[in-house]
Amino acid sequence: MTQFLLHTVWLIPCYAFVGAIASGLWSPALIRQTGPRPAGYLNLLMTLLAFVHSLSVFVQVWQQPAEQWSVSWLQVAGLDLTLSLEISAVTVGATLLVTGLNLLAQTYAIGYLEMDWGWSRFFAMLALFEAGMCSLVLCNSLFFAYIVLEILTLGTYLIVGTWYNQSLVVTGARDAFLTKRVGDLFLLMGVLAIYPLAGTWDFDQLGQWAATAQVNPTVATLVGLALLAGPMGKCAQFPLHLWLDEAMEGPIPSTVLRNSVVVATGAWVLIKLEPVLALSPVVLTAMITIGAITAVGGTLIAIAQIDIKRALSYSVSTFMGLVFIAVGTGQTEAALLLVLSHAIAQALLVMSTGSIVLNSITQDLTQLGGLWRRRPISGISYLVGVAGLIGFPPLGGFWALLELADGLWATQPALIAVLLLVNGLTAFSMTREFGLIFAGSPSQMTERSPENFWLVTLPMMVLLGFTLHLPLILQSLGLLPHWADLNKDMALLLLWSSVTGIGIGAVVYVGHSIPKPIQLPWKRLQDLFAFDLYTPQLYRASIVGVVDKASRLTDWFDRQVVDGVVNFVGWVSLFSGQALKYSNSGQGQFYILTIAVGLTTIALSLGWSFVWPYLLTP
Amino acid sequence: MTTTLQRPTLPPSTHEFAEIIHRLEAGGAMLPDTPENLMQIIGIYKAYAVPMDFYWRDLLYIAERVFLNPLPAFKYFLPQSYLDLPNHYAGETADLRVWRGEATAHPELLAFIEKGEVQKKLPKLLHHLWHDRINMEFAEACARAMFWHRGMGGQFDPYLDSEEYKANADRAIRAYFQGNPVMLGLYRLFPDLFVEQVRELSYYANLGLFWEVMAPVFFEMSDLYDEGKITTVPEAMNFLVNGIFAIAGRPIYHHVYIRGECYEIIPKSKGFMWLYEAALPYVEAVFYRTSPFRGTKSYNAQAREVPADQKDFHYGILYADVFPVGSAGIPPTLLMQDMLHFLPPYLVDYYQEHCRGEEDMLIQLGISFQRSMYNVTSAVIQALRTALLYPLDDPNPKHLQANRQFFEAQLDRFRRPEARLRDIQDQSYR
Amino acid sequence: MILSTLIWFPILGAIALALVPSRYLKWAALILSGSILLGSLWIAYQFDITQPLIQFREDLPWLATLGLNYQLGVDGLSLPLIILNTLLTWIAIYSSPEATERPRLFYGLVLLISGAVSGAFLAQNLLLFFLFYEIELVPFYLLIAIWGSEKKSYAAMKFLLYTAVSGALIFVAFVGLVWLQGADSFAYTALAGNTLPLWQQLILLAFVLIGFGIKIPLVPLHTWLPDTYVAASAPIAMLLGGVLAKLGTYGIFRFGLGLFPEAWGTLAPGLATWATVSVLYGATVAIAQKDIKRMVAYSSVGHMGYILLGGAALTELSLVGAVAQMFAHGLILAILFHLVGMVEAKVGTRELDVLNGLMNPLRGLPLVSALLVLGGMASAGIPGLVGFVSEFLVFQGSYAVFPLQTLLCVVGTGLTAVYFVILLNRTCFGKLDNAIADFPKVEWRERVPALILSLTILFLGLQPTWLVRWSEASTHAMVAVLPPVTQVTTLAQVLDRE
Amino acid sequence: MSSRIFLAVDPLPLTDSVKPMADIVDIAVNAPGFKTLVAAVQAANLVETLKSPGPFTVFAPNDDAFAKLPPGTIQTLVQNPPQLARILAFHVVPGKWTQTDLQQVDTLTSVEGSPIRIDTSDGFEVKNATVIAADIEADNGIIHVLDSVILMG
Repeated sequence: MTQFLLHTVWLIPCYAFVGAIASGLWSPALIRQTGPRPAGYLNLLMTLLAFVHSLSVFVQVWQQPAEQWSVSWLQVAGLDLTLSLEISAVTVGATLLVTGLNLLAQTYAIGYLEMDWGWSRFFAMLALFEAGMCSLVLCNSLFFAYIVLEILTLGTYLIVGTWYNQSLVVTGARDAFLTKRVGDLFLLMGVLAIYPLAGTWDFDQLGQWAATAQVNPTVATLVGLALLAGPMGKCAQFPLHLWLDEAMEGPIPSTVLRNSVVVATGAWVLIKLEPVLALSPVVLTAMITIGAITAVGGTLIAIAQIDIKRALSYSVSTFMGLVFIAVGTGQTEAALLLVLSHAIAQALLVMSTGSIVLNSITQDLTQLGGLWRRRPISGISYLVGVAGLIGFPPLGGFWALLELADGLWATQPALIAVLLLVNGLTAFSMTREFGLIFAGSPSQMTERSPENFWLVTLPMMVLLGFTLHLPLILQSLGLLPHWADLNKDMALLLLWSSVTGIGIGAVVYVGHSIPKPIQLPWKRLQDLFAFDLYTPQLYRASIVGVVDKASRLTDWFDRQVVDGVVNFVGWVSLFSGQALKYSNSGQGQFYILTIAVGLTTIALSLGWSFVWPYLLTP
Repeated sequence: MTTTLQRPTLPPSTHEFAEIIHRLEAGGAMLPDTPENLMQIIGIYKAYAVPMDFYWRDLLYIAERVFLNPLPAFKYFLPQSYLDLPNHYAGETADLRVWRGEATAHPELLAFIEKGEVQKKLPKLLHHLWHDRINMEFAEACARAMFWHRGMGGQFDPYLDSEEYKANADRAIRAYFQGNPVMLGLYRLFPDLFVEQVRELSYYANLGLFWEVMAPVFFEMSDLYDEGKITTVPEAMNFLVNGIFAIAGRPIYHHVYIRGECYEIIPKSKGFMWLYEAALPYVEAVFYRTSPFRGTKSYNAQAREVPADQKDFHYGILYADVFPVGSAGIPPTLLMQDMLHFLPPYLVDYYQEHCRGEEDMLIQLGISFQRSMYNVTSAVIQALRTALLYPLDDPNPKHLQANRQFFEAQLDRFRRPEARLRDIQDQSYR
Repeated sequence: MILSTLIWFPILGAIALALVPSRYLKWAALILSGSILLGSLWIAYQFDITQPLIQFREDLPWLATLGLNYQLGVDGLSLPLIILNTLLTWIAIYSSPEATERPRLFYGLVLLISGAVSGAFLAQNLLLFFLFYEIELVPFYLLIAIWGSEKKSYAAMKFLLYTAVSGALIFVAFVGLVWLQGADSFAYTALAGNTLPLWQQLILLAFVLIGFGIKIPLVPLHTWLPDTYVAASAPIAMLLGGVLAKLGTYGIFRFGLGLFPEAWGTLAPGLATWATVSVLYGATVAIAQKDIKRMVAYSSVGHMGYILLGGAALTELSLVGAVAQMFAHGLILAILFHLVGMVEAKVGTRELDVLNGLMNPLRGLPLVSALLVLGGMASAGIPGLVGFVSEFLVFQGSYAVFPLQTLLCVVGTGLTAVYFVILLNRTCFGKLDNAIADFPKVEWRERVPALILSLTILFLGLQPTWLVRWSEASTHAMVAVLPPVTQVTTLAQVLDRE
Repeated sequence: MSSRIFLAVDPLPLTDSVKPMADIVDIAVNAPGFKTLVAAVQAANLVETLKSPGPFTVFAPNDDAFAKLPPGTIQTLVQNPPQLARILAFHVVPGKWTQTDLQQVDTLTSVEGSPIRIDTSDGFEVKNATVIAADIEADNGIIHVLDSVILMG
């Protein structure tokens, strides 16, 4: 039986896909008498099947060499598009993570959206995301990775647009779709350009080709930058980071998945493309600078946010920035570990803040407070989420950041400083959020706040347990460094930065000494971060403005000039027809005169070639 | 009760809703008195009362039996004992016989629970998984709204913070988790976690006892209408006013039955009354406030679409935009779906002829529900005027002036653009 | 003999419809066009995909003195277009509203057009092609002028003038070719064989390009398109965009590329740039439109550029992609016009500023907006749908030859996504304004064509072999016979030279 | 308007002489027109509290005041003594307030805790009820007779 499961590993995405199609049947437009909840239950069952299947395959695949499995999708005119799946410990492990988080997120969604009626569309999109992510993680070809990323871009548009009646959702969904679409366009250009150079799209063959290839440096840089733009859009890196902020308008269960795994799909493609990107040093430095800018910028913006979900979403950009730095410095192992620890911690953070938002209605941090005594479960899961995210031993985040820092230790001390700064700032911003939500005295919106019922709290507690046990799992899988070759002073530095971050945050926000809200001395700087570096105005001034003006100009040009010429021709013919009408004056002599003149001109023109030589001779 | 008023002694009101105020002063309702309106509101009362019969029984079941069960997976599977729980205001055993029907669950409700819309006798779990059931989530959401909003009058809410209440709750919690060291340990670590849950359950009991009264009142009005005894909207309203007064004194309590023993968390002896501790907070929390629909309002803090104060919340049924019902993120859809199963025949035919007939009946009945709730609010306003102010035909002009000021103060709450008071004045709003 | 039935069966049927009692009229027309559709599918079933040359050849002498013989034949290039023509004719007839006045004339004209277009695709004789090409002009003029919506007379007249000029230019090219070659008949195979000096080829090719350029349309010659598509009713717009536009692209490939290969090779870079301009122009103007039907019309201008780009690059892959794009664009435009027609019929307006929130499941048009999302995303090139497959083949094929133009066309797909998101955001998302929300119910009969088209789009998107297997052999042969285009080698060389 | 009607306390028209005056409950019991009030007080077993020294000011609604309430109100209250006691407690104010004392003040807090609005501008009104007989002395307080039952809020 287990052998059968190994060979049908391609079934994992299909479970979710079947769930997506089937849940369309419960759309309120089709069924009237009964409700849409079966769509949720069906998808939960399908995700459970997928999880069990990937778990059983993972057990077999661990410590085994990677297997290839391919089916040809399209052979035409010399182009051979084969869908090749790579079944290795890493890929099946990733499907395990995806299906596991989906299982918890869908249970959470059943509890969270109990008062919602649009279940069929929402769960269809959740299942589409799960199918997309599982197939992306399994597939070994850049072309099919691009296809999946593009479908997920459409998925983002539809899932953020779940509550389409609401104006901010409509603009948010549009911006999310277009920003990701811009990133995907550049990725498509990279996909087109790489094929004639490498002759293949499969990641492993690309790796081998990149090792030995001599490519024109400028071409390598351009192709590298194009391939980099895709993951930049997906991982919400600067300047394509605005969409993650606006995508927070979507329901929280979708945010659980988006902040943890959907954004990480971009990182996964980046990690797989690392050998190709390493071809050109320009691309590597670009990746590192973008990663660093986003990491530092993200945390600073997060500190200035008053919305509970947005303060969290910028930490996602930050950690994806760190992944960019890891891949930029060639440490794919550390990047994978960072993605894993970040996914679980972030999912736990979003779930805990989601359970707070569910029954205190407001998302404004300044209106929350004093929830620790009555919401200990959400409080503890938030704290464990923070510990799992930043470098706080013994949890997952610490080991990931340590391995990353270890790699940078010898070569790039500056990046270590960035890493520590980011770690400290994230610790500070997370503690700030904790203080504003749980510490202090209850305000009007939080005087009555019971812990939510089991469907919301249970997945959160399971994830809490999973975050705590992550180091044990990593230990059993042998992914943690042995005590001997542990970089002691790096570990201490990391611990120091976390502790100072938490300490300052606790003093300022958990303690009552300092009056809140904190006003930075430079008001404009605070506004700069509060309105996330005025990126919407930046977009409007740059790309969006250009496209809008260009379209208005060409439309005017099309309507006035091109159409104008045609209408002018029509008008001229009409006018000349009208003008001729005045020539018949009714007098006979006038007609004879015109005939005579006409005849003579025709005769002259016809006979001109004969008459001409005589006229010339004197 | 409403004697025809002799020549109005007061000058016409200058308020924006002047003619509605004059109608109220003449003993009418906020809803114009037309046969079509009457048919809609009575039909909706009947369709609303049948699921309500389930709501109050399940709310009491959760508050009294399920209590603090950490995994209440089957809290919507109402046991037979609660289906047969005699309603205090119907049947022979009633304290005050409001409805002439029997005290146990309504026959239509029992038929629906047994066969559901799929018309097959399946086990309850299959009906639940097929979502072919009463949407109990709506009732819980109403209870949570009453629990979350503060400063709505009555002594119930302050009592929940009193030491006596905490002591009662503590006794019940210890009894409930007797022999469960994990939970007791957690209780010792985080006492407020459990006490807050018990406070929420007290509001479940509060709403359950409130709806226990409203169901028979609506059933009786529907029977009277069928017998032709209620012919105008003011008559329907006055029946409600009398109902409100008749049951004003009904006690509001919270008893928990743990292993057969009854623990009185809120004893009847506290003297909490139905009118002050249940009816008025319910009207304020569910009719006026509730919370913004996620489907139409953005919760983004920077968008400032969620008001900063609870008293400014204006998202209850009197303000709700019913048109997007049926799409995502609109909580009233659950209630409208419940009422869809129990619409009286004359209302189904009425909806067949308008808008898209069968297809968008959910929205049409939603709007009729809004009209009926305006009628209930008129009844509450008239009842308060009777209790706290002066009769309509009071000779003393100062009294009439006080009445008018009260009416104007109540109608000031509908000046807001989202209020539907203007729309329900004419029949084309559907 | 089968090919002739494809032509004469609809034309005779059009006449026979006059006798059918009006109650069964629509059914008769449906059965007729349905049988033609089955006929074309049967041809496809018989078609030998390994055989690059003309199949099912028919050759009857007609007017030998004029050089006009009745020569028919089908190959990989024309087969998909034949199927597209018969499919869209059936769907146009099916989706025409019950209340069309003068139904006999309407169905007669539609069937006449279907026969004429099939004739044009099958003709192997230049004059025969021109004959059929001119036959479908007048019926279209009538269909637009009589059953069109506002400004229909202006649009019909404009369409007539433009197409007449296009016909004239093509005729000049054909006659010039025969006269220069001194051939005795207009038979395609004879003319394709020997070659003319380059400068003569260039002149004739110019005529062919401008002639068919008007029909496709390509940018400067396109201004008839928005007015005509907007004025035409939905079924007619479906035929105009889905079928008539393909006559233009087929003409360029068959008579431009086929007859003047060297000239085409020299002009290729210019053509590629013209294609890119057409793509970007169409997409940019579409963004600024306020009327959704005009937006879809301009999207058609944009998407035609990809076909020309595929033709200009002249690699085997890009040609297969171009033929696939013709078929895909036909399907996508058909479903978009059908849905826009439904929105206009139910909501009563096409203005973006008025339309809002049609996704409301009870009072809006939920299925129409769901399919609109599918159609819009197919047109924007989202994978899993047929639009992406053909566009990717064109891009991958032409990247090797014209890297810069191809990348600009990729930006074109981005702009397509922009204006389709604007369209979807306004019509489907947002809150339905109840004042205008009492639309009549959408019956299942009206949804069937959209469902058929969307299923085909999804199926071909997931299983693209069914789309490209027909034209593989013919395009391979077409490219093999041609001298390779003075290839602008890969991006590197381009960059080195700068 | 406030005609002072002497209550026929007992057949002997005794002025407030040395004979020990009756307490509030006895006055109510003997006076005609307070049957519902007395029954209510007994049902709510407030008799001892009202007999206690106090002193109390009682706003006593007479029988037709109770009759004015919609049907069933009294029945529900009588079935639930604590609720009835609360309504009655709303009619009792600690301390002895004669009509003249009440002129200086505009609200009092009742034993039940909610405020009672006093309006003596023209005539003597307590909340929305008018006092038809004021200053009926009792040894442990004073009684004012109301023409309708007053409710909290």
